[in-house]
Amino acid sequence: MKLIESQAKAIFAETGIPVPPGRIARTPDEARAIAQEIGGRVAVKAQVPIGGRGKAGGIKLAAGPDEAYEVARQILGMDVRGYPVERVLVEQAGSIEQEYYLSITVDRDRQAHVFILSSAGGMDIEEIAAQHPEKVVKLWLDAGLGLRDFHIRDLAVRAGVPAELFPQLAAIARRIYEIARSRDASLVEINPLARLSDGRLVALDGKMEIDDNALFRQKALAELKEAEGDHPLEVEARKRGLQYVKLDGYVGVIGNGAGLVMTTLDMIQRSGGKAANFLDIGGGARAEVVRNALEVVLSDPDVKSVLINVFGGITRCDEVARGLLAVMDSMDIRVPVVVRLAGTREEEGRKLLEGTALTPAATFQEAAQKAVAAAQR
Amino acid sequence: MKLIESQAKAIFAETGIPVPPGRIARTPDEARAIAQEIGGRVAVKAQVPIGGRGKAGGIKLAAGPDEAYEVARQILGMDVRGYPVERVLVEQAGSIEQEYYLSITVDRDRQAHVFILSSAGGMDIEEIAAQHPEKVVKLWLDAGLGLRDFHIRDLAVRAGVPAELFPQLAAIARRIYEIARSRDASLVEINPLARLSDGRLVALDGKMEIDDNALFRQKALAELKEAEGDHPLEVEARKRGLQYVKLDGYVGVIGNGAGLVMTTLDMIQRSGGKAANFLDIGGGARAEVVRNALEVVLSDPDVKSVLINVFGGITRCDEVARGLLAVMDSMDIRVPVVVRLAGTREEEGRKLLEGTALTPAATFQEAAQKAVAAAQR
Amino acid sequence: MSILVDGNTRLIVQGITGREGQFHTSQMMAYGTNVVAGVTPGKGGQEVLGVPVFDTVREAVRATDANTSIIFVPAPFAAEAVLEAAEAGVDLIVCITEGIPVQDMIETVQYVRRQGVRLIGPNCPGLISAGQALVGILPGRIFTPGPVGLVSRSGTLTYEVVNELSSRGIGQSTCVGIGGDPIIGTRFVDVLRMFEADPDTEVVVMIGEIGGSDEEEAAEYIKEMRTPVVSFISGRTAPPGKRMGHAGAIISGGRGTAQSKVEALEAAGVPVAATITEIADKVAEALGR
Amino acid sequence: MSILVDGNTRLIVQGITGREGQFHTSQMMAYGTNVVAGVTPGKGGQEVLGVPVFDTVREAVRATDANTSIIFVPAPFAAEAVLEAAEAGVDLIVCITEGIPVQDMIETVQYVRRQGVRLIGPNCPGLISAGQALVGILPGRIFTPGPVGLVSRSGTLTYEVVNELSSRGIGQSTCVGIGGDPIIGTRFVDVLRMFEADPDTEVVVMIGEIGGSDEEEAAEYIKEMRTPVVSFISGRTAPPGKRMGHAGAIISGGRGTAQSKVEALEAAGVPVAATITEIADKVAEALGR
Repeated sequence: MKLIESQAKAIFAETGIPVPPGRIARTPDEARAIAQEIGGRVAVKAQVPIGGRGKAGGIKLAAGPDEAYEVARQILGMDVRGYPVERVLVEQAGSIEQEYYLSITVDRDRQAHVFILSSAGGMDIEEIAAQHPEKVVKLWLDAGLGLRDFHIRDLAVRAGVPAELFPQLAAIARRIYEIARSRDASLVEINPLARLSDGRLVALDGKMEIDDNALFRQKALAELKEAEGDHPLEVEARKRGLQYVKLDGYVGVIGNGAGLVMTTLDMIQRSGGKAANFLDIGGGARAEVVRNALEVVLSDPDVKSVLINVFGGITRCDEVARGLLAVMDSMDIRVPVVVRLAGTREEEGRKLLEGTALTPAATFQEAAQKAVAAAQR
Repeated sequence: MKLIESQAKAIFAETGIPVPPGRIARTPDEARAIAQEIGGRVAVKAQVPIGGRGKAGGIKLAAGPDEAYEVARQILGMDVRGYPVERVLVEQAGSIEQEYYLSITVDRDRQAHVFILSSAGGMDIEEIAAQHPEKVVKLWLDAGLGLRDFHIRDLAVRAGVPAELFPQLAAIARRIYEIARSRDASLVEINPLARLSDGRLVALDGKMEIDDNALFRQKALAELKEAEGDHPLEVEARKRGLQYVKLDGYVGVIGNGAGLVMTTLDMIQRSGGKAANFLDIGGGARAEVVRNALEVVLSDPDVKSVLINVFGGITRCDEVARGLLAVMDSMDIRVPVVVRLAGTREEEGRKLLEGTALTPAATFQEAAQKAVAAAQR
Repeated sequence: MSILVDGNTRLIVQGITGREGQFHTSQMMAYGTNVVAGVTPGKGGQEVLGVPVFDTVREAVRATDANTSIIFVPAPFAAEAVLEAAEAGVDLIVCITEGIPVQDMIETVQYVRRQGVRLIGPNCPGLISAGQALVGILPGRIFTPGPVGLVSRSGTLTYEVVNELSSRGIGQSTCVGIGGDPIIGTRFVDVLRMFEADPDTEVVVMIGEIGGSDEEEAAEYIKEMRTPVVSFISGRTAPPGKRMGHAGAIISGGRGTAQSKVEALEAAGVPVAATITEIADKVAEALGR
Repeated sequence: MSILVDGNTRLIVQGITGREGQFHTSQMMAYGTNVVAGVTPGKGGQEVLGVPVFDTVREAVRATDANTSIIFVPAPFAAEAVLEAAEAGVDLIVCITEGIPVQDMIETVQYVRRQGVRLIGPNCPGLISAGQALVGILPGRIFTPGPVGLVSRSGTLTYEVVNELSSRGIGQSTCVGIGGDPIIGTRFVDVLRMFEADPDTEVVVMIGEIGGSDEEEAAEYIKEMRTPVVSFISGRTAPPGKRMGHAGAIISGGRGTAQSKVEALEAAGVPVAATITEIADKVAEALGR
């Protein structure tokens, strides 16, 4: 789960990482009041869970309260790459001398936490990393040893951070490591980490990603997740405990196992179609799960046909069939549904579905082709 | 540095390890008042920095306030293996069903913290370990991994602790590990860890050793050290920053390097004498240190002669000689002092001492023999 | 022959008293796996399916001389279960549990590695040496003994491939599901090394997916291998930046895309199949059938 | 020849700008040791005795290709200095600092060991290969090249022995002070192994003391050695339970006493000298002089 800037900054402030004074406004009037309170120049920043806000016009400076009212009026309600802006962060705009990039994340290849520091912050770090890899320095941590002061010194020296900033940098680095550990954050990013003209290092922007697997022990963050959500269908699917991702095609997909479902998407594309979603019912799914899955997929107005592709290992095909039958009893199915069942109890499963409105398919390929054809009819 | 029972228990209580209710008394009247407060049966325990209190009559039970007064009167002022009893701990005496032994210490051979648990607590654990090693189970910790619940389960199962005690035992074990880490304790011992008739585990006695090298970051404990001290000469030497141990002979010894000083003690014994102390002035000692060392040794009334044995590596013999001359200027030296200087600047050192009352010696052996002879004269 | 598990496997089931643990224990025993002990803290002394249950892995190992452990413990306790098994002295740990926090696995994988213990998973279907031993939740029924080694990040997809191979009369030596999590104990290259050393594995099928650079790293090693490798990459049409169930399947920047993996593999001379039937075709070809 | 340090040693001095660091750097350079860099955080860019100073060990290693580091950093920061050197990729770390908390060293020694880096010390005088390189605070002047390897828990006592040997015309290969702390990076048995493998070390002198069971463990290994070993144990008359300066010199129970050590060594066929002159006598005997 991703946290947006204001959420990340709230955690920064709690942990002792310096952030500019500021607050959330939901109306231009609130923005004016906050700017008044802060005094001087402020930044007004759209709070949306996506990058590239600046380029999209979602971040503007204002010289004072009236200008803050004006730019907030422009930003609130605008659409940043598909996300409507409902809140802006109004905060003090200091005088920036230098912008650094600092983050901690998980390196799956090295199976370790990795710190990343660059003197070329503020811009797209991935671009810098690609074009000037020497400007982005990394340090991998031993989990048993953790983060030590010499690690930070090593990073800072290699990234060309002046020695007088070491103590501030060390304090901030220790805190983002603490956040990664105590909040199960798989990414804590400060970009830019700005050196202001008074010499202070301040986190001007922050991003955070929380490990979904750890939400069981991150109650406070888990509540944020409930409240936020991306596409309404994704929120609904999550409530039902399903692994669902909304895509921009028209063939609804349900399968068991992420690899199998991804391969099903690939096969739909090979067959000339486009998938409307990814939905993995997981291993050993019971009828109830299948019913939930089909209900979510069918509630997507983009869906013109549905492909159910199940290979029974632990999952029993007869259970899947029973789930499908339950949906057909309870709701009117408005689009063609193609079902391919293979593996454990496939015979029993197929028999249960005989004589229903569902379209059977014998193979993976046949299923994809039938589903695409049905959608395009 | 060793902590006595009441100090260890104060730390236990602070950390959340259950201890019996109780307080320190310095007079029989105080003991009576505390017993009154606690109610029921109490234990009155001499607070001295040495083991074997029980056998020496330093621990007694009392049925009520008056008996507490009486036993406190007996114990206060008595001498436990050379230590006068100035304080007693008066605490509730519960009904004990079973006594366990639990400790964490440092295993120098395995270079790790080791947990030790036994169902045969209460008695001398070293005796049990020698005679019934299977009754004392150990577990070494990886510093990077630390203590985990499965470690405690493993220990408990092997030591035959009943499963219903696991949660209490786990909580206590985690806390003594926490004490070892946060307080730089090289030993935290609970013996006995008693299971009372109501099923609770309670630390009835506690011992703790704090790593002297870590006192720079253990301010609160360092203050205890100042206050306690063993032999007055040891306290004095510590104040002067010297490594000094009082022994029961009559030849005062000063040398540089622990190994050299220990070998000097051995040599004195081979020569038929007995050393009055161990005193290491360390490497690269300046004249000031030498002066301090000689003053401490000479202030010991048991000392009949002094042997100064220095091999100059980093330590310069001329510096040592200058320190000796300074003492001779400032105080009257009442016993023969034998000096053997070898190594760096030995010539210069010897020359400085020529014509003084000090007895020169050319070799290690000669020095020991002369010092012993001088003491016995 | 086979790799990792066989008739000499003496298996402990951690979490044997749970619903999942018990069900799959029965499946593994039915397949012929030698399940010697179960472990559930607090349930020592019981029996499950005739298998003795112990409170700790150490006790189980001492009593039964077990050399392998499989873990069905719930996610919040699974990493500790792996650590316990590693300290108790088994050689191979298979962690089926899904949903273990990444942070727990970083610590666990680093520790297990330095103890020199092999961990498969987590969030994996385990492994099977066809006709010899099943240590996992794979449907034993579809496997047939033969010369093809399989290694995969994805469970169900692998069953599809095995089903296709078996239906064509092409058997398998060992099939290893390494798991789809970002932090896993054993990666493609580790299993490829073992297959390369196994005289009875004549062809290897590697089933990858988008995310990470495991496949790219494997491609480097395959250049040195004598045993031919056939590959498949799922998620070719997945849009960048979307999570596809496996936390592993996240595309970030240019790395970890299906394209980068396919290119690396093809550069290493590995045929990359576009469909499951094509995998079987290419395996048959490599076997000279 | 020699062990651990020689003409190929390229040395970093951590804490070079301190009084101790600077003094001993001058001594080591005077002895001919190739000191290539110094490290003091915040003092990068300076020079000490003509040696460039860096902010971090990693920078120093990169710039100078150093392979060894010696540490003169104050006790509260010394363990971190060892860790930094280990991560920066040197092969050998010599920690002179005394007074490092035991807890810091447990963590450090365990980490350094798993990184495969050799640590000597802490609280040790370092080591010297006579006539080749001095990496420590030993008085170089008293050493003469020859066939005797020395390993010791005690500094000054070793100088006595070396002085005696040199005065009799018996030279030394390498002399290693392993330090007197309870937790040290390199123990007797590690150094004995190296001497056993060194063709130019004909006799080894092992100078032990009461406390711990390092000597007992060494005795076990000596049984397998071809190179003869002469030993000495200090503290034979120390009373039980008293601390004698070295935290190591604590006697607890039956273990770690002088008697237990002498018995173990004699059982392994090692002559245990009673005095320093006797050490030299026994070495001369072993050399056939």
